[in-house]
Amino acid sequence: MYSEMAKKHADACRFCWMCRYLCPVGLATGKEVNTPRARGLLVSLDIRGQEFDESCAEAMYECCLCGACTHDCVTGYEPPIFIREARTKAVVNELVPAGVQTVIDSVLNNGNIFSRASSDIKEQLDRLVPDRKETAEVLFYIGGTALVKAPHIAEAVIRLFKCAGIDYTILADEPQSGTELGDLIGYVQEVVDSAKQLAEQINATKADKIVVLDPSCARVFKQEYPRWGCDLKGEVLTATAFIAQLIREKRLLPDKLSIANATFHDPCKLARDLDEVLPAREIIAAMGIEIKEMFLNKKMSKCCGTELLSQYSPVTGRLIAQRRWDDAVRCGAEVMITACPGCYDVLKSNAPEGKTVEDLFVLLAEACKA
Amino acid sequence: MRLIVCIKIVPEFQDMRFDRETNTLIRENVRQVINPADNTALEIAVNLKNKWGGKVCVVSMGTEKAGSVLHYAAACGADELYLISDKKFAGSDTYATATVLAAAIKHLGDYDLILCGRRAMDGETGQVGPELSVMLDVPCLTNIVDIQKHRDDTMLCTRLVEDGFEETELTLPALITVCEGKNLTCVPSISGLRRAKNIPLNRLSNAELKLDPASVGLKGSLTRVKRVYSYFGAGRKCIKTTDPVKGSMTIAQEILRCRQHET
Amino acid sequence: MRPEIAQKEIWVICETNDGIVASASYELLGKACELARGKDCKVGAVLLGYQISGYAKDLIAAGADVVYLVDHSELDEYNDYVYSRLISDLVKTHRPFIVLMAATVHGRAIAPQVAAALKTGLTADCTGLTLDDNGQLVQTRPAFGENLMAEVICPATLPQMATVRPKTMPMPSMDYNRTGEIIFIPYKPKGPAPLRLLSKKKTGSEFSLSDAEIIIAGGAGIGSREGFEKLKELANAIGCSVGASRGAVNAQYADYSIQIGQTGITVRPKLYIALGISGAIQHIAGIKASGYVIAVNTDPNASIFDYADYGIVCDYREVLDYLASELLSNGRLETSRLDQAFKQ
Amino acid sequence: MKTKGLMTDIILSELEDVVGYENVSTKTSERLVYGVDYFWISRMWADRGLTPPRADYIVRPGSTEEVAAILKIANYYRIPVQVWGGGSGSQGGAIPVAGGILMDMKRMNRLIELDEESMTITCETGMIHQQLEWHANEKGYSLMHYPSCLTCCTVGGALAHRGAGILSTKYGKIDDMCVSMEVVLPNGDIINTLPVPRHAAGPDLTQIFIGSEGTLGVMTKATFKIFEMPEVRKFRAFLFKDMSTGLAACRDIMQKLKPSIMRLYDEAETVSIIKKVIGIDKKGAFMNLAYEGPAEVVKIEERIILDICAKYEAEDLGSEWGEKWYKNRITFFYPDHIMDLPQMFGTMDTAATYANLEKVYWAMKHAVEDNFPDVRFIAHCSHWYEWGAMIYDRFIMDNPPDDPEEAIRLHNRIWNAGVRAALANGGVINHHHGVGLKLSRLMKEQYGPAMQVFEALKKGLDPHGIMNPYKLGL
Repeated sequence: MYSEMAKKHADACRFCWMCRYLCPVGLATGKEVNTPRARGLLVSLDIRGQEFDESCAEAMYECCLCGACTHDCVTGYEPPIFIREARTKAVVNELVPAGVQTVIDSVLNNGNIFSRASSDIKEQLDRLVPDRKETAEVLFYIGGTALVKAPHIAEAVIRLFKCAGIDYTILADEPQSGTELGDLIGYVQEVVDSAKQLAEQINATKADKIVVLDPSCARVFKQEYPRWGCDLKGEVLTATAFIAQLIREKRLLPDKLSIANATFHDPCKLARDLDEVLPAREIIAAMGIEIKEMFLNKKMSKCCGTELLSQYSPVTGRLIAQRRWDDAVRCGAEVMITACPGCYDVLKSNAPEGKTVEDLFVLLAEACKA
Repeated sequence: MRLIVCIKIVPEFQDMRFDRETNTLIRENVRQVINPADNTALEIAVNLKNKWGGKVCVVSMGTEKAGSVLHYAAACGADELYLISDKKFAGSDTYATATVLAAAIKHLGDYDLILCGRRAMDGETGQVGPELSVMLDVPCLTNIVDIQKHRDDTMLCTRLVEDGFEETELTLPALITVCEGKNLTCVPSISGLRRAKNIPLNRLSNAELKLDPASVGLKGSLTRVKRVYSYFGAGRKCIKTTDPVKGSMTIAQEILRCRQHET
Repeated sequence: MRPEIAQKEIWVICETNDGIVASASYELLGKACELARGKDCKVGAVLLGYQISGYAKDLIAAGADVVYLVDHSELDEYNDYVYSRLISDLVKTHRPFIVLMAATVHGRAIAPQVAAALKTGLTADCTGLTLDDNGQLVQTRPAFGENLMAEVICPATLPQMATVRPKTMPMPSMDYNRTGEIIFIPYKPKGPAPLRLLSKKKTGSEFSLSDAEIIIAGGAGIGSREGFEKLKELANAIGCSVGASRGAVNAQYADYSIQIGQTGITVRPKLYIALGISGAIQHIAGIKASGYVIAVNTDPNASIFDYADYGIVCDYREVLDYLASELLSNGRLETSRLDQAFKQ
Repeated sequence: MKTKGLMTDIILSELEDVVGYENVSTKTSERLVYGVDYFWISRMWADRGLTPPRADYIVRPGSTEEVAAILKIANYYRIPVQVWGGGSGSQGGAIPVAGGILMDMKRMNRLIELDEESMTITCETGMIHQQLEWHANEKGYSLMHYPSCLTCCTVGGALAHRGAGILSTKYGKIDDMCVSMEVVLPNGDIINTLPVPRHAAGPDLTQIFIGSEGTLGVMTKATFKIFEMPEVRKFRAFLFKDMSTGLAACRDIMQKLKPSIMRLYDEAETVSIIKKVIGIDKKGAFMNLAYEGPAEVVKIEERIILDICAKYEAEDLGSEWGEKWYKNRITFFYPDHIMDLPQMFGTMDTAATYANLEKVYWAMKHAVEDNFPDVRFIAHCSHWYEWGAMIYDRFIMDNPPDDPEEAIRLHNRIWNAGVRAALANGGVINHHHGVGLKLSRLMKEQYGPAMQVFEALKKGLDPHGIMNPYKLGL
């Protein structure tokens, strides 16, 4: 059931304790089973014929796939490799916890994790860009999370595009990118198939640049699509990198905003997977905001709990988000700035009293009076 | 269509390390995987099946270890799995291997197309496919990157050659060898994995194939390896610098040196 | 020497490309002559095609003692099926004791079919051949991504067959004073072949890279598509070919068509410059046969340095920028600057 | 599989009543993962596909009061209680071999107080040590406790096994760093040890519980010293011609100053692990040193150290190797860098006075190498005191027996031989990893009649013997 690669990584991780201090789930729940080595141990025991039941499957889903463990590993082992395959196994053997199954069904049926009808998504897209063009220089890919949970962020980016005179378009109905489905059921053919469909639609816009709002989607576009044989003709850029470039080129001229006691939460995918920690800080600096850095910042960033995990495991999700807020509060921050619609929504829903979350692009749109 | 895919299980190349002191390949901890080109052959076969109907039958000659890897072939869409395993077959060269595969394929009955990888990552001979075609008396085309149905009993093949591509019409039954695709990892589907749980691994040994023991294995091999030695020793001694300017000058000098040889 | 070998021939099956005899075939004739030297045997060249008899004299000049010519309009296009069966018949009739073919795509397809039809052994992609006093052909070939060399023999059956990697044997000097026999062999088509070439599309991409003299290749360390574009610009200006590692291709910086390594193209340039390539064994497999190897990497412990003759531990951009500013003017190479660099 | 049974479910509901439904578990996944810690035997057991020892209930208390309530329930029903922190102990101390309750302390991970005036930090014991260190770092301080398990052990685990970090030569072991603590006694009473630097009010209560390995109670809160970051920390590496010369030099240094790091490797380890991880390729006894503090003081210390090493004809390797070692100090413990299955291995760390140190080293080396020809023995000394030092001996066997029971017996025989050799020559069964399941049987051999002091404590505090059975020889 497991690939040789997954077996190798699981066997290396099962007796290694070294990355648990960074696992946001284990730190929040205090459960041994929520540590990377425990996940490796369960997979290695499974390979050796021990019982693998629904509780073991559940343990595999109690992981944000935030990559902190991978980033920390001196040898280069990657727990997400075997965790994804264990999830595949759970799906194949029908061991998926009920809450997770609901989310999987939602992605398969509606294209989003929120059980929101795909017609709603289409309406949202129509509302955002009523005069949609078939082709343009820039394709803006928003992602399901922003469309459902934080459409005002997408709106802000579009206002910035207009302000900078960008020739942009969006897809008529954004099919899912495969990032969430891949996280839920592993990198299986079904995920690759949906990715291929999306790639075709994106290529049809003939865009040179694909600007992606959701860092998780940007990551799969950049790192998984080539592996899956999905050729995106345009260059994939995160919204953060693209907008930072516009500021550098003076196509956006933000005024100063006065926000005191702010910190910046690095989205995992942006910081660790895509190695982008500077563009967001450039944008913040351009608005004249001085930030207080949290102790765990940039590539060491601690995951907020993710929108996906919060969907099927709200209690654990809340614990993780609160831990991230603890970090912010300890550094004296009142305002947490993020650059990811998922982080924004999760951190906002779990903000302690008197603390607020701001999205980078919404702030910038305000600063540019876009 | 009945499609037969011949698969070899090989050590994963990326796992291999070279011990510079003893000049040997370190083979411990090396994973066994489906040979990349064979993996692509499997993908092509499954695509053909999905388009034109029929069955994909996977045949592999090797040890019991190959069994778990073949499970993946089933998850990727193979319908029948055959592991050909017999101590008598050990040590076969390409000719003896082709002899066994030919007997196994005859044993399995009629087919339309046999697909092999163009070469195995370990031996890199690329001979088994063409040799097999002669033993089965079917035409053979190597280095295929794309194959489509042309007319009823012919296929249209795109073949990679040194300076481009050839379009060739091939009459069935036939054998093709397939180039490694860009996507080298086998991606099974959930439905495939569920389906694979019910696909048994059939075993064939010489009890079924009834080949003359003198015609297979080491005895049936027509070539002999006289000696193996490391080539790594032709090693280079790297002169290092941390000065980009000095380094760049060296690059420029070397480029010029090459140029002067040309003219 | 085995008695049955005396008076027999070493054959080279010549390959034509667009009606021209391939250079690899001449290399093989040179090698065959060398093997035959001092032994009581001749060198035979087999040439199949249409309107190709004019090449017989060249083959003799290159070392053939006998040229077997089959000239027929049906043989105009290279056809693996027809060619392999025809060659098998010729070998059965004339019984050479060694048969050599170039390890080209066609050669490596036809040779095994001939060997199987003749029930004899075959060694693929040899880089060395010697003939011992017993008439035993010792064939040396690389394996495991060129990490190992194996010496292979075919002890019991005849002919002894090998395909030989092009460009590993020297080109023979042509001696048009040599004499040789030309034997025309009649050919009767056996009806429609089960495979038929319809068209040919030349791209030359793989060919040019595997044949390139200087290659600049980039790896995952290049970091972006723009980085790769810069690398390409410089390479084009200098007139080098561009390659990429699997890491760079996976990261989408470069196209698979220029991927060098075990799962891509094997190259053997005189000069190989690796920028931001860590040196995974599968990449090394593709560059082993290179002449001088220069590696640029920020990690002083990157394994590419184990395979390089010269290593620069720095960001590749520094090297690229320096070369661009020092060697190019208006995006074109100034040879005088190159000379200057050389003098320094 | 969920345990079904009338009493099981009654006890389960009582535990749920204390800590909440979500903090008690009988799930397969959880019961499996607590059965393997860093103990070689437990790892081998799992590797060979055998079912790890399993607790019946996994319980996660969130406060001292909850711990007390759980212990009361356990005492009433006479159920064993095993306390689990990070599970990174190498002695099998946390494995729930007796079934019953496994108490995972990691939910109790709050910072209680950072007292900048007294220079102390107080936290709950389920906190991962690195988190505690970060809390101190955020304010510019450090606990100066850097064990290799810093990133994975809990504060409680370090206390339970008397852990030591790499800077112990200057800053002390955890037993020197911990100033006071809160403990829940087996009967559920909550007590505190005296929160003062030193006292003359009887034996030291804190030191009774440090190293008790969960057999005498549950440590729930602890207070540690914190230190200002040193102005400079300098490294220097040397190569001695052999171990004895190195030992003499180190003894000399310890009489004059306190380096923070002083690690002396025997030749076997110099040419194996040290070479592999930091790349130095030399024969002899490698030593790396760090000294730290105010720059002026460090300057003087450096001069003295150089003089001493010169006296013992050590080759001065400069600062690069020491820095490299420090950077890679944790790399040693990652997969592919450390011994792992199928190898059999163990760390027999011991301590002795200078008079006995070398005797102990040779005795252990011979006991292992002479009796077990397939076993390699490597060692270094890395924690030093004015009157003696620790020896970190390791044995490695590349091809242990396939049969798991035979492997366990052989493992124990090697341990017996090594540790008994240490005991016979003035050594001790352990210096900073603890006793656990691994060395339990040797406790009586070491202490003789003195063992009755521990036994009396155990009997008095835990009359029903529910606390971590079979560990610490109690």
